Amino acid sequence: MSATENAKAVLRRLTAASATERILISFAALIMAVLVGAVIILVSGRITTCQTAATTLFGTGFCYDPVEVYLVLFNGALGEPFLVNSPGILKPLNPDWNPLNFGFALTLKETTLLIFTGLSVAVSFRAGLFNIGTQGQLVLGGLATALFSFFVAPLLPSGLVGGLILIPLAVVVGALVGGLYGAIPGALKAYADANEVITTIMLNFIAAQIAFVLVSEFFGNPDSQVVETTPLPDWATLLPVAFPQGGDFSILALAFGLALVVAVWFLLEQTSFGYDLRTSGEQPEAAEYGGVDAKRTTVTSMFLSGALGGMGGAIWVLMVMGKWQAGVPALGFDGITVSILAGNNPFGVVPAALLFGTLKSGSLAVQFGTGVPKQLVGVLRGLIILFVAMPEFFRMLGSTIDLEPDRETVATDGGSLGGDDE
Amino acid sequence: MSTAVHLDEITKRFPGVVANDDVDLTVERGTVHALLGENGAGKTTLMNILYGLYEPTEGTVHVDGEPRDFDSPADAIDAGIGMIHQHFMLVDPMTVAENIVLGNEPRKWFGTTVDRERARQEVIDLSNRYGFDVTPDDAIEDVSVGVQQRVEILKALYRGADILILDEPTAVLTPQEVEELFRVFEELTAQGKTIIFISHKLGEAMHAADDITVLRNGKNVGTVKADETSNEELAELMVGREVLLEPKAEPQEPGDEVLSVQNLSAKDNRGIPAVSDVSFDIREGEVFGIAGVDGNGQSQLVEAITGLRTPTGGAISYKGRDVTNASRRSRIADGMAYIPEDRHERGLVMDFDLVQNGILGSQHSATFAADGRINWADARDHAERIIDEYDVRPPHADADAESFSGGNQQKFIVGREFEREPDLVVATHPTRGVDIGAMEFIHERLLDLRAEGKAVLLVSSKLDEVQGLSDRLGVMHDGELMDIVDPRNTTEEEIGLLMAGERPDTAETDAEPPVGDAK
Amino acid sequence: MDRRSFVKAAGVAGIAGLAGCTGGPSEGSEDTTAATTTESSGGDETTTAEQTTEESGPSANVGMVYALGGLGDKSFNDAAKRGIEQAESELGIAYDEAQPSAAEEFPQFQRRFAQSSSPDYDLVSCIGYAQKSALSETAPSFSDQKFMIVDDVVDEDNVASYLFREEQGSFQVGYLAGLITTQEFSAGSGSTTADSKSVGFVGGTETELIRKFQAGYEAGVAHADDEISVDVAYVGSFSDSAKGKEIATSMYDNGADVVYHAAGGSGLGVFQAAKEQGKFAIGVDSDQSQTEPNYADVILASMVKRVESAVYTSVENVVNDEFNGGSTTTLGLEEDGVAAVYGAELGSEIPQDVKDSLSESREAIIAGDIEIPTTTE
Amino acid sequence: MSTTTIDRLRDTELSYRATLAGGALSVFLFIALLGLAFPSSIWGNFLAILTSRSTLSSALRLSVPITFAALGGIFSEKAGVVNIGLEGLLIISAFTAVITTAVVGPEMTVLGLPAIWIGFFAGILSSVLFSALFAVVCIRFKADQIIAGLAVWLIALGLAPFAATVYYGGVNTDNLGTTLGTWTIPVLSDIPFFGAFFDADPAVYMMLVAVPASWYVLNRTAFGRHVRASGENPKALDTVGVDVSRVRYAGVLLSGFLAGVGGSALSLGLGQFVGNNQTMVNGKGFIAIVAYLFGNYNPVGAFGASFLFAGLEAAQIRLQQVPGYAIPDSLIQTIPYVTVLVVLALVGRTRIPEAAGEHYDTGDDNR
Repeated sequence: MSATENAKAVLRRLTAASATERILISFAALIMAVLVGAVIILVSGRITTCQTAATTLFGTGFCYDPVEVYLVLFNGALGEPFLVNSPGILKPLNPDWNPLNFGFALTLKETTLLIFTGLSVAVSFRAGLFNIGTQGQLVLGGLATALFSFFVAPLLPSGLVGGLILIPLAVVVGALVGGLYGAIPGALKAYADANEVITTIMLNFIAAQIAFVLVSEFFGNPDSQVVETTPLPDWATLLPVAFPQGGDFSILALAFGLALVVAVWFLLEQTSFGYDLRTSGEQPEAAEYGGVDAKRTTVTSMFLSGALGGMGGAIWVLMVMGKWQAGVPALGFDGITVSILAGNNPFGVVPAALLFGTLKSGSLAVQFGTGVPKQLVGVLRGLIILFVAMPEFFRMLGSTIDLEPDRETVATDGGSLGGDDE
Repeated sequence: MSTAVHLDEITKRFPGVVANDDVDLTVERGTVHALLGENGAGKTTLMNILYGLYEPTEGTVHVDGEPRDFDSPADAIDAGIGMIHQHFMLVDPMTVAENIVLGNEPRKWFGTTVDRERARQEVIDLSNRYGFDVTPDDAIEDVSVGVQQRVEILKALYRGADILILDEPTAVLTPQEVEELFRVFEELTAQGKTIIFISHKLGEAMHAADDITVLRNGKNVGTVKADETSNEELAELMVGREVLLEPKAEPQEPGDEVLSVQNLSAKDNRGIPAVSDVSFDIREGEVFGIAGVDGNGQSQLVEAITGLRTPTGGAISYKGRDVTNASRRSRIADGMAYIPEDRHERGLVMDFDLVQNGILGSQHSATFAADGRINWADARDHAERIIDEYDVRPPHADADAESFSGGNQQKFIVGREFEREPDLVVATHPTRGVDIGAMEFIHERLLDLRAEGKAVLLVSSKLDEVQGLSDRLGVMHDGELMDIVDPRNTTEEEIGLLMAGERPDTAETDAEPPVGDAK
Repeated sequence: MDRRSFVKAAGVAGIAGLAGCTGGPSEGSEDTTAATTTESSGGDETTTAEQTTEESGPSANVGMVYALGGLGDKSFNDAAKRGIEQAESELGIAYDEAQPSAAEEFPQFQRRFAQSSSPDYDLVSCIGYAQKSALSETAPSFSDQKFMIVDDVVDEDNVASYLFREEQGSFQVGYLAGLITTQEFSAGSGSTTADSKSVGFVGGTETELIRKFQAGYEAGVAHADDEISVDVAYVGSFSDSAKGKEIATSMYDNGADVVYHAAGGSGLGVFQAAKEQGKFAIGVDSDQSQTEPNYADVILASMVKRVESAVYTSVENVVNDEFNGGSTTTLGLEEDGVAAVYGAELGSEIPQDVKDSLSESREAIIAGDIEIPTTTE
Repeated sequence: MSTTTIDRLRDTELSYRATLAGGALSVFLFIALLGLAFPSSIWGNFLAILTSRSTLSSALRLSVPITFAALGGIFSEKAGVVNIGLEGLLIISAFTAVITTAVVGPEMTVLGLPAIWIGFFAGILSSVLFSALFAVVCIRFKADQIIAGLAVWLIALGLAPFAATVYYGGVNTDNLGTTLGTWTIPVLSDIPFFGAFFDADPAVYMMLVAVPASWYVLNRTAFGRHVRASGENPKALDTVGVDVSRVRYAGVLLSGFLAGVGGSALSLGLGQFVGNNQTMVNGKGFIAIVAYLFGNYNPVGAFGASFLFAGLEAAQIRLQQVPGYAIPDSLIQTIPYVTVLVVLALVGRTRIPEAAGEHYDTGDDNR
């Protein structure tokens, strides 16, 4: 059993759980993570020192108040919907709250980016490929988008018309480059039997270095000391619509992401290609038996996954940065956690991305507002994934509620399931 | 004679299923006791209980007259019980000696280190004592199945087993190896060991056992002495009614050639030649059978024909066209149906429901997927039709393949493949793991296809099946097609010799000894 | 928003700190009831309680956005922090800090400070050139907000830019290194021999700014002796001290006597390598013989870049209503914005003639008699 | 299957090793040849770097965390639990080692044990505790090992900088001002080139002991055999009465222990924990996974692979300083990764324990 097959077994088990069960487990995981996080906040509130206690439990003062931390987190992510400073645990809604605010824009920005990377990872996972390489695909896809836009922009009329031509093309270029970069581990897997977990990890490192060199040596912005490309003109980027300036969020990109979710779902569930892809992900031998060209499907799925990652990079460049800059955030790795929480279901990616987007954008507010280091959110993310990984834990916790459907009842000809005892 | 094992009113329930229902079983010391029954009769479950792998829902296990409560195999081992499972419990990359002493390694240097020399010596001593032929330093993955089985027996003996349970020990052996195994049984019982073996083959039980207990639907339907019973009596006990044991195909005139295999060679997954220089052809309205002990190249041959394995030499032509290197997909499109030998690995996607499994192989066909989009409504109708016609139970198209029993999975695969309207049906072990009713049904359908003028390639390790259904029968041994015989005019013994690699006329010139043959 | 000031626990808290006995609120356990009442009696009282320490409120509120690499680098960011601490104690201002961990967080933190109304920040300090592009977008959106940036220029009316002539200070320490490597010298834990004429330079990332350090340093070394070879290597990061150590070790192995680093946190590794190899190192940004007292016995000197004075001055300007938005302040040797500062422990042992030479070159640079390149190419 | 089959199998195994060793050797010979022919060229410099003692000692130092994590990974995966969380174990132990030393007081000595060694053991302990959590999650609660491993990584990646910020106000810890230092063996350390083996960090000596010891445990002790059986065919182990879960717990805890040594050595070799971005561990745990796969689960092979990566890094650091050498530093840094890709493309698969990644249920309590 190769690492890939392990991964496949993992994915199989995740997809095996029924939808309801998965949603229940995700919620339970979230609650457990929040509870454990609260304990961590309290403990760290005893380690650090402060002048006033934020909360007092059992006669002991703590520097951090978990309830406050979580409230601030949501308030920060959503733009102050609650009046935090009012007494009591249940805070009243803020009458002045406007959903089109800066904090919410940040949350949606993260969500949009995570939808792309989450989809990228989900597609590869569904194809039974443990693509850890979305990050590298995103880095190079984003760079390609930035360079393409930079060189082509002068040839186009500036303004809306130019943007309408350039932006879609730039996204396509990003997708192509990301896709081709994703196809490399696909081809290595298909034709050289090289483990894609290793190759994608290696390719992530390589992508970061290549992009760095390309920009620092050849395509850097001469006016900047930072390793970055020259900023694109405003008309060539995705500007915020409705949401305030500076939130780096464009509702167009989110709409595009949501459209992709539907497209990916359609591709996976409704087409012959999707059938091939899922079959090879579930059971490669059966796929081969069913006439699926395993090698080609591997390469194609990795291309597709890489293309989605590349689009994520394109959106990052066009919507967030307006240029490519070294030190690309770890959106590709976050995509893995999104996809895992989503059970690799394209539709599940949306709420999962929203959750992690909320956490990430709220984390800055937490550090700002309560002094609790923002890395707390990283811990929470890990905890959520940990709990999601162990449905058995919740089954044992709630053994009175039988979550597992009684599959065995349908066996009719003897005690053996699946005819194991020939 | 004293009682070695007494199972007292054992009942074992799994969710929704009663595997053993109030079973009594008494085994005398120093005897060979056969546990006979159809697949799914509860034989293995019962033995797993005796071996401590399962806990009985009700009932008691007595060993040597003492009531015992085994929590784990470790307890059973302590009580002197050893079990040789059908799938060997061996660690492939480790050596014979390492496997035999696993868990009870002799130690040296204050217990820090395995005393490998002593382990080797003990293995050699043990195998000499019972006349076994094993080399302690061979890796398990390099030795034949027969040797692996002997390693399993040695493993149990090394742990001081007095009672040996063997789960279908003959399924993977050549007739000659079977004889060798039964000789070992005699040796062991002569030294006071007790043997219980599970089988569904009447002849074997009659031949090797002193006592025979028949299980049916989880119940003990009778224990008889081997020398006081008859095949007919046992058969009736097993199935509860008289059955047609041997299907016979009426001779019919075959038509045009459908498949032709010329000098085909192929390697297995490890790159070792598995098929060498095989030639035969199949014509319309003909069943061509291939007999042989499992693992003699049949799988690789079939995979080469169906497009799952690239041949290393030779040619395959199908309906007059060369398809040696054609893709699997094009062969499916061209009307080649294939019932694979491993339904869990290949035949079904276990986590897909039957609707999705019903179009496996047809996902690109115009029937279900015009313009690349799958018509799930049609796919559902298709799956429900198969379920209906092939009596797949329970009739739930939305249930995952995994949730069906082996027999029903097989019926679904057979249905799906037969409904392709194929020109050639490649059927490997089509009745493996299905009940007798389903077996009859599948046999009838195969013969129907033949009558319709389709070509059938039937591969089975069940000699009676291939012999009964085939018009011509090829026998494979070690990758070679030993001979093509007329199954109607050849005896089981003759075929058995071919399966063991001996050509009656050229036996002296055959340089290579049969697989894992004992000296 | 409820903000608290933190007392750094390092060194103060013992094992008990980890166990949770001396950490926590400083009111102490006997006072928990008081804490409870303060907390439960609503927002107003909390604010009062907090403000009692600052009587009539701060003279100004400053938001600090640090460079990547974070506090604790013992050079750049810590220098900025010293500046704001000085302003806190001397000017009675209050400040809040943000330590971004990725470039994309710069605009977010800048904006959060600029937008905030409780308190309303009088100045947002952006430390490091990497914030330039973010600030170029943020500053025009908040034209009423005052900003300052260190190490780069943002041409906006509400931004005061501060630059340093790093090449001048680097020239000085390069000259020092060159003079030391050509002579027999032994002090603290390090020693050099006259026969090996080799020094080293370790940069953080290979950017324009760091090349400026390198260029000045190389010029200074050459000013001492053309024959001296300068090994140059870049860590690729300002926070990989393990790699900094490997690089410096290889340089010392290669015969270098003195290694100068402009590598932020990675430079710590350089000091360690120096200590292990019994050679010398030159610090950067802060007087690292003081910020890293453990390595004072190998730190010959430091090229101090008074980020703290830039920070302090900008805050002072705001407090005095003299904010110089839109202007760029360049600090060189002359303004004492950069300087070669001898190590606290080794300085006294550096031969007087070397010190004299350095004083001379300093004068010459200020007078414009010595041209120093600002880039290596 | 005849004897030829066996020979052929041995051949493939041998050819894997031969390809690796031969490839490495021929690359070296190629460089040596060019270097000797053109001593003043870049190849000459390269040869000088490869044969310098300082490169060797650097490579040894750099391979410590990778090797220890790789050894840990071997025990865990051989026992049937794929431990993707090695990176997280390195992070948590690196951090704990430093903070414990700092809390005790770097200059303190408790019960005759210098604080830094207390920190060292505390780092190991933290890693063992984390791996225990991982083990319980994977074995008791049957979590998916890959996902749980990722979770361990993510938690450690968040927790260490989080705690550092709580305690120090920044993601980096203060410098301890002291390190594990160097142990020098007199006389032996004077040997040219190979003297680097006798003038090294304590952790290097530990590594040089741990590698053969791991090999010995895995191949010559009963425990090692149980570990291998548990990863290849747990049922075989279970049916002979050895508790598979217990063996797996031991394997995972051992991986925690070994990774903990690597993590502690990493941070205490520097006297500081750096918590930026991917922290100072920066992918070493993942490289370790590559190393043991590369080394075919053989501790010696894993060490060889780790040493190769570390050696490339050490050479790269030195190559950078060769004047007039125009290739950008970042490109040179890709050499180890590209090497792995090329070798994987040429050699292809490695044999992974048959049951790694699978849960094992005993008996019927889970039916």
